[in-house]
Amino acid sequence: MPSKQRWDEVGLTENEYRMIIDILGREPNDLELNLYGVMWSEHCGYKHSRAMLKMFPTSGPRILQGPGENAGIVDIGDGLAVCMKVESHNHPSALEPYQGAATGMGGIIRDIFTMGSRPVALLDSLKFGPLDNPRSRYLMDGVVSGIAGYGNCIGIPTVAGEVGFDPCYTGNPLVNAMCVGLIRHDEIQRGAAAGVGNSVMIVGHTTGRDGMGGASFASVEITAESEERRSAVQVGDPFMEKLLLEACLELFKTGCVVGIQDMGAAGIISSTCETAARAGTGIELDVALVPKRETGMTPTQVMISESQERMLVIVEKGREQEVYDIFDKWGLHAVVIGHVTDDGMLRVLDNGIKVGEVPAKSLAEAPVYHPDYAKPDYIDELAAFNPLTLTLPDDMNDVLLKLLASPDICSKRWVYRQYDYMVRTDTAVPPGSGDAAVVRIKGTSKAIALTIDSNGRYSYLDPYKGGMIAVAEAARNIVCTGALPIAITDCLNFGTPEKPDIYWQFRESIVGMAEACRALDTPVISGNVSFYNETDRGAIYPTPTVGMAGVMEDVKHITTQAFKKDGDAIVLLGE
Amino acid sequence: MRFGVIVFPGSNCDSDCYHALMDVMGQDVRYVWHKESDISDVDCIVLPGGFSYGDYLRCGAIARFSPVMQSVQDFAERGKPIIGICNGFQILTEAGLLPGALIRNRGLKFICQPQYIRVEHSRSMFTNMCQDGQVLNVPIAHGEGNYVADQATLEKLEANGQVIFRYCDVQGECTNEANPNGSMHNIAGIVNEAGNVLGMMPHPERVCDPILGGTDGRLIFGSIVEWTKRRIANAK
Amino acid sequence: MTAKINVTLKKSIMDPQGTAVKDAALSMGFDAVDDVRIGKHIEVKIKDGISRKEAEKQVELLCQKLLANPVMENFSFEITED
Amino acid sequence: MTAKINVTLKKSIMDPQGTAVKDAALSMGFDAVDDVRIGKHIEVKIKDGISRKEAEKQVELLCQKLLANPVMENFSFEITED
Ligand SMILES: Nc1ncnc2c1ncn2[C@@H]1O[C@H](COP(=O)(O)OP(=O)(O)O)[C@@H](O)[C@H]1O
Repeated sequence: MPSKQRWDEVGLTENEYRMIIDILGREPNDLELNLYGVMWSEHCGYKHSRAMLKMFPTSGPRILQGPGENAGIVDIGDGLAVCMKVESHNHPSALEPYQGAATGMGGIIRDIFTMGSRPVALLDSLKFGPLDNPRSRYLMDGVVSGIAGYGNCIGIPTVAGEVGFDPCYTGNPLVNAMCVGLIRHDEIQRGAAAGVGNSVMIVGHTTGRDGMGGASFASVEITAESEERRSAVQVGDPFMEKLLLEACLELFKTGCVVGIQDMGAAGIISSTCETAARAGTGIELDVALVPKRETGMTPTQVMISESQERMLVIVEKGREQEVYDIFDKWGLHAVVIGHVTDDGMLRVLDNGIKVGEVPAKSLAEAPVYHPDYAKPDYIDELAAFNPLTLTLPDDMNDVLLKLLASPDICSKRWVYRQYDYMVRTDTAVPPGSGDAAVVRIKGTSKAIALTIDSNGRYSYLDPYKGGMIAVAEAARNIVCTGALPIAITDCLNFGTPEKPDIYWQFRESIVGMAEACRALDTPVISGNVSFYNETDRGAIYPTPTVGMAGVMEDVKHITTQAFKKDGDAIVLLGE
Repeated sequence: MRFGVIVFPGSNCDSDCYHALMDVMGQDVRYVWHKESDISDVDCIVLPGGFSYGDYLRCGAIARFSPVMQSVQDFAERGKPIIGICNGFQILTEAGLLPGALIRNRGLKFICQPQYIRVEHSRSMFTNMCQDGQVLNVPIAHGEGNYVADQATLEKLEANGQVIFRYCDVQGECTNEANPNGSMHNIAGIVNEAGNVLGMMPHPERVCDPILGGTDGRLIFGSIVEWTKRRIANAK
Repeated sequence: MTAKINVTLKKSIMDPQGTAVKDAALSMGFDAVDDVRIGKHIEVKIKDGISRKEAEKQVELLCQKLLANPVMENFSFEITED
Repeated sequence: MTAKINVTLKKSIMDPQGTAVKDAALSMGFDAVDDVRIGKHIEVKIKDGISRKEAEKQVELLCQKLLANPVMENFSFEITED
């Protein structure tokens, strides 16, 4: 066996390395090993969560696309559907809050228009440490500006969100972004590389060394120069993405697109192997054909670069000119880098010379783990606490004022005023006016209601009930606007899954959320898992975030929060 | 009459203007791609809001070199109405069609909110349906709407009645507190000397459809329609 | 060759960003700071084969037309071999 | 004294602003332009009575802590009498 470092350097285990040898029938070369390192990372491979995510209800009469694609799609009648997904950008935002949050928005927006859908709304769920800490203030200021900078520029309104504070998020803020799109049933695009011989194209931005962080970078040849050039920070370019969005939506109308996938984490490698795996095909591509913005990039660097604002498009053979024409109109690159094959292999060439070849499916299907779990001790300790032992404060007025002044409860106008929540002129219920935002659909009487909710503290005390509460709160918010809840998307923010305590929180949360989703008939149509949210002070509270959509048949049913008239009765509903 | 809404790369209120004019106001509208040069078929040009060319370097700095801007210049010289909204206002100042410049909001943050503005006079082709001093509610959404100009320019603007809209409170008082971005003289919108080119930071297209909470924007677009009708009638 | 261009706000134009940075610096204890003004530093790489004279001419014009807004900004530049 | 500080993006960091300006310059016919990168030029006026050494120390620290983000930017400065 080779020296231990080989698998370590790309973040894999010895056992995983053996699995690769079994798959290939030989030792992987450096490029191939890097591809596995990236694709079998937790971030891309969902190694520790895939088994548990099966617990979620994901189908129903309204569900047109469940988890597994770039985003989920739910029917809202009359041939229309809502496309949505939520994604985390916690770690990049901890490093560089403005760009971290901005590129998070960019990624989630691409997921939505990749499906053929026009993005119509953004939502954000943010958690920071207490604001008396200057670093927390810096992070919050940067994150909010970054979301504003990207969303406002691209022209998608940020219509709702939440902000919460707790010491557990100090140093590890949560930045969860949700994007919602509208689509007609007959316009849905999928990420599959079908049709042997069809062209594989890369469109949008050039490819650079940016964003090559994490496990895989370690094995890329590091020199003094690459050290200076290397950077885990990606810079968002909302202007480029706006052009890419318009060009892609125009391209879909031509009918020449067979499949499309956005390049998020792990860029070319993930988009090629996933599209091939979905279609049961292979892809052969030449890294020399990829437009680059830096010289001297190695094939491995080209394959795993996370440069933003790029897309992989599979185009019907012979219709490439239609792509060139549309992308040229918008001033964007479009280049053929390879073609679809029938042998199931992902073959990487460099100027025609083969530099790597692995089964596409084996990259896309990382090993599945069932980590150990155990109920943490703190749960029973906290549950044993008797709130009746607390003495009541004397001055309740004082308590009320304190509550109203707390950052968790006070008005969030400082945040949402920085977001253009009105652009597109569909925001019928803006932030600050309702429990959920309401976005009308022009040309119809319909509207959709949108909300995003989480409560880490409840989940910490009881992850099972906390998961249920997150779904139930979202549903109440939707109902209060006059809409019917129809589906959720979720972002599961947790600590390190290899720790039994954390995995127990994760399991319990999912079971609770799944039960609530069944009870409320709101299946899970997409989502994201963010593990390793820990600092040297420990893990964050388990924080499942729920994004929910509801449908309203007639905008005249819109209900807002404010009291309307003198003399109106006030009724308390529920137990 | 027909409106032409220019689409620059990065415009994002183009479809909002189109919708407000076409579906709410019942006007004829077409999009004008930034590379077009023949705009002789339209009676009023709208430069919509957004982030043309990402607003990189300075807001509107790159868009002003778009091919269509030469035709817009000619259009202005012929006295036809041009309305630049938000980014459109920034482009018009960069192009020299309006004096002054728009810099970062004094609070440094992007601001999106409902906003009261006072109509300074109703003699303009953009305000003939309003009353002198009328308070309108027209929302703003910008990061760089802080109007600056040198003293001589400001004096000229004031003396000629070129200031059309000012930020104000609900009573119409143009106080410092009612000024969202630090604009000199609370300026929210100005016209050129000839009076046919308007630049304004607030977004009238966002308050045409009542479901969005107001209809004051109709007064501004309606004024242009009214003025154009009269001009066509006079020509006959 | 590279043209190193500085674009600065005219004195008469207020600089809200500079003021904010000054206030932050003072509150962090940087007591040497009297005032802060923020402008742009633009580096334009010149194509090989262009003469210095031609480069100077183009950069001057580029600054006038695009890189600085004469209503509110001044510019200066130097061209360095690199 | 005045500290003239340039904050530039590290080489590997993409500069969408610079790219947009480069494209605009080329389409306007400035054929000498090969590449454009945009950073910040910050002028910090130093209070009277502060020694050059103290000024240097504070400006260096100010750059590190406030003016440049070390994960994506570099800085350089010079202090001039004015
Ligand atoms: N990060 C954010 N982004 C956008 N809107 C936000 C954000 N945080 C809060 N809001 C908006 O502010 C209003 C109040 O939020 P919140 O205090 O969470 O209300 P509630 O407790 O009633 O759910 C809501 O309309 C919400 O959408």
